[in-house]
Amino acid sequence: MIENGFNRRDFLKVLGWGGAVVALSGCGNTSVQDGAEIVTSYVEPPEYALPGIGVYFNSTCAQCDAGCSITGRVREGRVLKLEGNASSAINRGKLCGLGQAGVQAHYNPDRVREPLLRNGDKGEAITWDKALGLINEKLNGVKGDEIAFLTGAVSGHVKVLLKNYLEALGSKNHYAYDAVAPSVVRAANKKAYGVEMPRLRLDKAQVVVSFGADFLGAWVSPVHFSQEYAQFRKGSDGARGVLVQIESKMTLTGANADRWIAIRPGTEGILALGVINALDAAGLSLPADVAAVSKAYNAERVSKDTGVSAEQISKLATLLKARTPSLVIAGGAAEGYKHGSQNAAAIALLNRVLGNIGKTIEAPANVPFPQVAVTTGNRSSVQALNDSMANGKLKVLFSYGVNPVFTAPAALKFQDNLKKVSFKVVFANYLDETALAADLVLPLDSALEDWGTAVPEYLVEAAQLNIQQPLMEKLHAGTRGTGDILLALLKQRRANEYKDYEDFYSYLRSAVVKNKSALGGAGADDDTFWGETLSEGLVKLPASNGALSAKSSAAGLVLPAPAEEDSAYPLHLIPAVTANLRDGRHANQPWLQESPDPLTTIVWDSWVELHPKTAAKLGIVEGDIVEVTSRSGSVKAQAYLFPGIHPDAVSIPLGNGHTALGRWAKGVGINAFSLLDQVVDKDTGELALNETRVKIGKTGKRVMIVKDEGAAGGSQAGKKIAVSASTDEVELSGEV
Amino acid sequence: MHRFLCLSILLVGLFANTGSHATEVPPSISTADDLGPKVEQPIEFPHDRHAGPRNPADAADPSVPAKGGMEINCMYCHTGARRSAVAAIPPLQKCVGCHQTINSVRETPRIQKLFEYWDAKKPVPWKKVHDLPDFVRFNHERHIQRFVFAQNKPVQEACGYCHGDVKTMTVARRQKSLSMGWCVSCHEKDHPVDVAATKTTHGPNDCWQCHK
Amino acid sequence: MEKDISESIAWAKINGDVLKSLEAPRKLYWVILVAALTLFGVGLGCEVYQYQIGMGVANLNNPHVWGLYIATFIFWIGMSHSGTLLSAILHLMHADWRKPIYRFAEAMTTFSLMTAGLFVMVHLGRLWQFYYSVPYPNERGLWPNFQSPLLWDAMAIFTYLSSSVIFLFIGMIPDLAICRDHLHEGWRKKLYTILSLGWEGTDRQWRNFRVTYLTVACFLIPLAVSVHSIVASDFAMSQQPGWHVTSFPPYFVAGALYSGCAAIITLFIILRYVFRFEEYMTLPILKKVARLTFAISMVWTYLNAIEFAAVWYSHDQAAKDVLLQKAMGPYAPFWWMMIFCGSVVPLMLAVKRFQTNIPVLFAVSLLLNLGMWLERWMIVAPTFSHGYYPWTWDGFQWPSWVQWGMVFGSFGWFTLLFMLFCKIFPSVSMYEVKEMVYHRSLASKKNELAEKGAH
Amino acid sequence: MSQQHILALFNNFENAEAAIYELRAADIKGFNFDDLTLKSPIEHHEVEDLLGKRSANVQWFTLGGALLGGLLGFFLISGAQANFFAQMKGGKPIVPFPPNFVLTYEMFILGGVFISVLGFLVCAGLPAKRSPLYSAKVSEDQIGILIKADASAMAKIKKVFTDHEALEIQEEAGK
Amino acid sequence: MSVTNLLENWSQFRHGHPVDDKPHEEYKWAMAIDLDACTGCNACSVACYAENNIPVVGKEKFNAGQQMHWMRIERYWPEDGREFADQGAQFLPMMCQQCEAAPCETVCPAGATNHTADGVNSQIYNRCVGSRYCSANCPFKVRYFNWYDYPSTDNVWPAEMTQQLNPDVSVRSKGVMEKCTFCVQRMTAAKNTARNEGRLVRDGEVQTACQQACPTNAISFGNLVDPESKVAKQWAHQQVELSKEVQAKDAQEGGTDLRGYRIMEELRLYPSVMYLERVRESAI
Repeated sequence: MIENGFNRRDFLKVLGWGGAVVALSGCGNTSVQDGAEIVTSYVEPPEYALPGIGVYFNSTCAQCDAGCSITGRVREGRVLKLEGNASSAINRGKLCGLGQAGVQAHYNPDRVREPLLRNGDKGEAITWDKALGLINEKLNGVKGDEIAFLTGAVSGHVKVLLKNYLEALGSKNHYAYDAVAPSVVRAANKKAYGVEMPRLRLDKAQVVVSFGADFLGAWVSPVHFSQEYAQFRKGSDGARGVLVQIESKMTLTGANADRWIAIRPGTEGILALGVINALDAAGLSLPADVAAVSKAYNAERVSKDTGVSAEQISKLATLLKARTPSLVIAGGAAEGYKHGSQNAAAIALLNRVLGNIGKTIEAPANVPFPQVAVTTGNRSSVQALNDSMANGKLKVLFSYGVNPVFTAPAALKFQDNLKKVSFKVVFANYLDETALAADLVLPLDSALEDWGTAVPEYLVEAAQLNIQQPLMEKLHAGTRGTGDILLALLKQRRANEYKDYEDFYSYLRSAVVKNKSALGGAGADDDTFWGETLSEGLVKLPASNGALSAKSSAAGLVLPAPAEEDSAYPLHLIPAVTANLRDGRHANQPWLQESPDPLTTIVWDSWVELHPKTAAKLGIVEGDIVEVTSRSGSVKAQAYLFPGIHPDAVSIPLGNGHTALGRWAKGVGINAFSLLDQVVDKDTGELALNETRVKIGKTGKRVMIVKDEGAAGGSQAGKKIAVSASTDEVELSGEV
Repeated sequence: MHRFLCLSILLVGLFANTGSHATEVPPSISTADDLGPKVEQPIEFPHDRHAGPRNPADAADPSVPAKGGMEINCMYCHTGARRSAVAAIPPLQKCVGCHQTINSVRETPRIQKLFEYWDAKKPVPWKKVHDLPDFVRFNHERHIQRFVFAQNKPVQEACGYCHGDVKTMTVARRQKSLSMGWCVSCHEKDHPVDVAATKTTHGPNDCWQCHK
Repeated sequence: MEKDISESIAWAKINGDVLKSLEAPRKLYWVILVAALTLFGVGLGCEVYQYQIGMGVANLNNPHVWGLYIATFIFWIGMSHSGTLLSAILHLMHADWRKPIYRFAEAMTTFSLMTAGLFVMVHLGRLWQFYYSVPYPNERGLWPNFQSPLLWDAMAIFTYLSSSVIFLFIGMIPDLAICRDHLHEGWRKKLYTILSLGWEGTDRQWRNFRVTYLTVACFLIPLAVSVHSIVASDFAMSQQPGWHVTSFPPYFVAGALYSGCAAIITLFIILRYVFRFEEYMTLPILKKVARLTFAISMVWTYLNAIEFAAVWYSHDQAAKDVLLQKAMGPYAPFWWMMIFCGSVVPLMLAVKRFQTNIPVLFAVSLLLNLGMWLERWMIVAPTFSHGYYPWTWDGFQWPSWVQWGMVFGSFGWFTLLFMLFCKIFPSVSMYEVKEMVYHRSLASKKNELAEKGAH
Repeated sequence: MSQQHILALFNNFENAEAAIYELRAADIKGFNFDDLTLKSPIEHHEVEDLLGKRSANVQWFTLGGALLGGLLGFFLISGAQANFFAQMKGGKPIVPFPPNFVLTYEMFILGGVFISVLGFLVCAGLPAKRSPLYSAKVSEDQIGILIKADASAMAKIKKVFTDHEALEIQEEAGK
Repeated sequence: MSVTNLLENWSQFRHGHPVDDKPHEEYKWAMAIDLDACTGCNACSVACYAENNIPVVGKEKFNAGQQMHWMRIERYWPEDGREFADQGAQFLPMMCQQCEAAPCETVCPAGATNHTADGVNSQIYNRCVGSRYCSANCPFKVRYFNWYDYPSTDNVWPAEMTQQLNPDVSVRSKGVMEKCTFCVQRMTAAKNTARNEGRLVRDGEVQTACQQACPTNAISFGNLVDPESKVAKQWAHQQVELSKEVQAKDAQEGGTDLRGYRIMEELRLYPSVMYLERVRESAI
């Protein structure tokens, strides 16, 4: 009889359908051919699979931690394109370029295909059995606190397994590392609002003042914020929202602001207090504790400290007073200093003063299952890990989803300390810098082949459990899912507990189905519920919104005076997090490399952004190869003159400068992490990303910068191409 | 002078002819005999046995198999034809679905081969017989919807416009040229929009309909 | 004034002298031939490379989609107007001093058209599909786009080339008969026998010959004008700034005649030396050509000025920008060089002393050719680099060695064809030189008689 | 009576001219003046007066060819534009006049030139076989007169030639 | 006979576009891009790469100006001589404007680029001979030429990557011109479904890849003939008309409160893409 066995992966089988597959160079052959191509048909087809017709599967984007839901277009068993899943409140059917490049992470020719064991300088391919056995062997006799697991932000059932595994090993050393996370802001938010990441209602705000939060580009949940931004701009009945961005280096969000204010690096908090002072002057009544702090920040002083004109400050205060509700956001640029926590606290005060808390700053949804909620990454964890490695306390280190050898600041000497760990296991998609330093590399399934769940940190409306499911058959037989590996490792320790689960899929299915009543599937048949969950791609968790505690207090808020001139290293380095490359893990996806940086339009390289004034002073012109030297290191890169940066600052984008990772990443650009000094935020101990001072010297070489922008350099040459109007020239109400 | 006149008349004729005929489109392409090359298939699938007429006596054509065909509708196996751009080769499951119950031919070499593939769960590597260049977008669904469903043409006739008389073949062979001019020669003609209609339209003449 | 040609040359000597050019040129001939062959080889190699790898190796890009190929194409088309000028226009005007030199000018026409045609091919991204743009009844039922100026171009060039070849051939029939009658046995004799079509110089043949030659000449003049104005239409019919100019057609035609004349001077001097044609290609004739060139250079200068002025006083800001960019942008050195070569250098020709000074004329003619080539480049490139859309503006796009290789290769190809032609076919029209000598001696006899009568 | 050919070569055109005048005037029996062919290395306009009106019809070919070429061009192009794949381009009509006129013009010239040349070949009787008597001298510097006449007239004709200092006289062997 | 055909349908063959007396019949695809919503994030551009099999050329060829992005995001700076770009940048997504009177169409010698009945400028790759005249004549320079044989170029599509290619779109070989098609493969699929159901394509049923990706919904796309479609409403509200070359916004001195315009209308190309001006707050 025909088998009715339900093995989902069979359906995902790649189908060789001659005519439907694109033969390369399709335009060459003009004649009809007979018998040249082979048609492979299904052995057993699923009901819905018809050659020539696209099928859509829902899953979750793994390119960043925002947790957008995706829909993969699958034809003949191949995933062709990722689109947004409309049923997710986070991205509502939209997807950014980074997310769409997920297919390139999946089809990437540089993926690791089998477990590799270090043999001298080379990796030797071994079997999974051997690899897992080796781990078991190496762990024998090692004490729990000599073992550490380094991950990025982690959530869902992989997190559960991870936690259980560490528990089984008797280790408490889980380090969640994220090189560019807004960890100081989280801590400040926790203080000010009682939650790490409140829900920011851009759509409700009339004015948004962002202190360096690049929420349209790379901050927290850009796709979601972009959608809210669109609503905010449209406003209701033509009351268009106003965006003011205050930062030292223009981000994508800054480029879209109605007013972009260049501020002396590190003085964001001072300006926030200055605005409060101006609001006071404009007649807004302030709480006593706030007034006590802000009264010292009169316009004159603030203007002198921040470089923002008094007129600008008063205009901003007037605007904030006139249009409510407003929303003030503290972002990456404000938090990246020694006094980052204070900056963020001062900025949070603005929200309190303006009465935004509860209006545009809402409590996020609670995740009813804390064991799957996200463990966010931060930078202090890698410092802690580094310390324990340096002390020689660690024997075995697992690393998954992060690349600290590339992203840790040079001053940590992470790579050297890593050598002190006797056995390093890296779960890897690519042979990145960290994988190359490993003793054992475990090749992972791509995000489009793997099972999993995820709970995003930034939640909208309700909490949701995102389902990650394979969109197609595995490309390489030798890779395994993260969950599968963890499960196999757990079975080594707690065989009994996990013996019922053949693989991670069965574990996941039973874990979700077991809780179906709590997940809104009460009364449904297991298979139906599971099938619906998979087809939806996410489960909405029962809502229970927490409350905000507006306990931000101005007491104890001390902002240091602007940093002294440093004659040896006169410039502030602002490492820029770009929407495409983030911390560099996606550098081997060619669409992202070739997609021009929105602001400079540079492709396939790193660059040093300089204000034309600074450049003139140093005698630098565009394309000069300059040497940027900090106390911790130096790099050489092309200079780009940029009107969106404070003259005291230089900026280098992060993400490029890989020495490994793959054919499209290796040797492209320079690594700005290697310049960073080890300076931390006083309150949180987080690395202060913007606190590095540098000096710039010419090398005498010059190159043509490879960029999309032509010789006109972003000028419209008097033509009406991209037209701007001011709000009093247009009538927006009634627009479709 | 006589020579001159003759020549002039000849020339006028030549030019008039060229002028009016040159823009006339395509030279007719012979159809029935225009057989494509024979394609070696992993299994010599007998289309005549499956799709041919049931009673051999009904068919004047001696090529009809002695045992008679089974008159299986083309779209029983090529299920994609009415729903998708590609007609699709039936999955192995479909072959086996019937043949598992047909014991009379179970031991013939072809069926044995079929079951070898089935047991190995391997797809049969069929060779494409009607292979258009990759820049051509041919949509089976559109043509079947138009001719079979809207115009009520018999399925074998409608399929036969392009695939020839498949029911008389064992291993399918290409009968029509499938060249652009051949496609155009049909698209140029006016076809009734449905079985009852007097309204006619010709096929689309927009390049993008067929080229991608 | 010196005579254009000595009236006392015996007809038999004319035959002898010209036929000698088919047998024993100076050594320089072989040097030129080998050099041409080498250059052509280089060009061919570049084309093969480009064909294999793709047009990208030419360092073309968006927006610089055309580069030197089209510029050089126009140059060669322009060059082709020399033959028509000398043989058709001057023929109609009964300027009989053209007779010793029109044959090689016509050959220039033919060969430069063949060279120009190559550039159309070389510049195609899919050379192997060129037949898609040729109108012929085909199985697909498709026709090329007759609205495209490129198609007009193709049509015009085809007409011009075939007409020129016919014109050259028809005019050569009596000479071919001479060759047939006076050359040793061999393949060439067979060739001449076939090509001369059995010409015997009968009255009937001459009568029809004259009518036909005149008719074709009449057709060639409007044809030549249409060819280069259609080439101008490639640009003028587009709407790019700097191209969309009404004065382009006459400007192109003037430029064509100009570069044609300049090239005639160059080749005149070379042929005169290489084939020992001093008695036929005389200095007085050269002087006339030089003066003609000077006149046309002034026409060209005028049209250039008109074009700039028209742009300057128009409301088309984009066109003005392109003009400014030409004069001040990255292309400025080439643009000013063009002005210098095209408008200043020819002033030398106004000096009587230089009109017969062969080294000076040779140098001047080379500079004029360079100027005219630059002119074409300066039409093509600056508009691409500074079109309507500022985002795609780019500075200077230096053509890669592949482009240069093919440009030089084209000179090799032309010279190769031309030199082979001169070696195989009589490059001085024997029968017409005889006519010239005959008519001039008749006239001088008449003059003598008249003078005697007057005494 | 049997026809024979005779060819005389002259050093210069004056002699040949005089010979022809005499032949014309002599009215020799068995010799039709239209059977006289003058061969010369260059074209002599004077022969018109000499030989009387002999027709040249090339211009008719030219006219016909040009008209046919033009018509063919216009209809070919318009017909092609209006074929099954009629596609609008650039907002212009499918059959736009200006470009079609340009091409019609080119075809007009092409037709004119080609057919003229054809006409030339037809009218001049080319390609032709060599005439029975031919001397390579004609293509060098001598003028030839070829006459086809009755054998009976030969003597008289010959006499005329020798009277006018013919350099050489060739006769076809009698049949 | 074609001459009879020519004479019989003479008036039809003599019609130009765009004209009011012969409007589009069923479909006229058009777009509206709100520059105030566009943040310049490049999601549309990447979506276009994914949907349309666009090769990634690499640094060297990008430097040579041989990039292939059908949709490019342009970034302009205000030119008022300020020290900082304190009104931000101005982003403009630029792709083929699908002009009604497209200058590229008339000049193609092979007739490889035509105007479809749906009002889109088609590009037939396999008919293209590569004369590049269309690109030379395009004022927007949005046509991209295959300077190399990208499918066989190193690291453009290694074997694994070829599996991502969209089978509905040809992979272009060297020597072919290409450009934005308004995702014709999606339009064709939607029209196919609609015809099966005996109706016209509904608004929103067909999305272009860029529109689908755009996080701020800055791009809308649809059928201008259908007055109920979003894009038709937007055009109508902005009083932008397909066959006019001066729109309401620019028709009067000082302009109106509208913000719909098309780029370089003075060239009379009648583009199918309407842009809505970016807006900047005057109070700050």
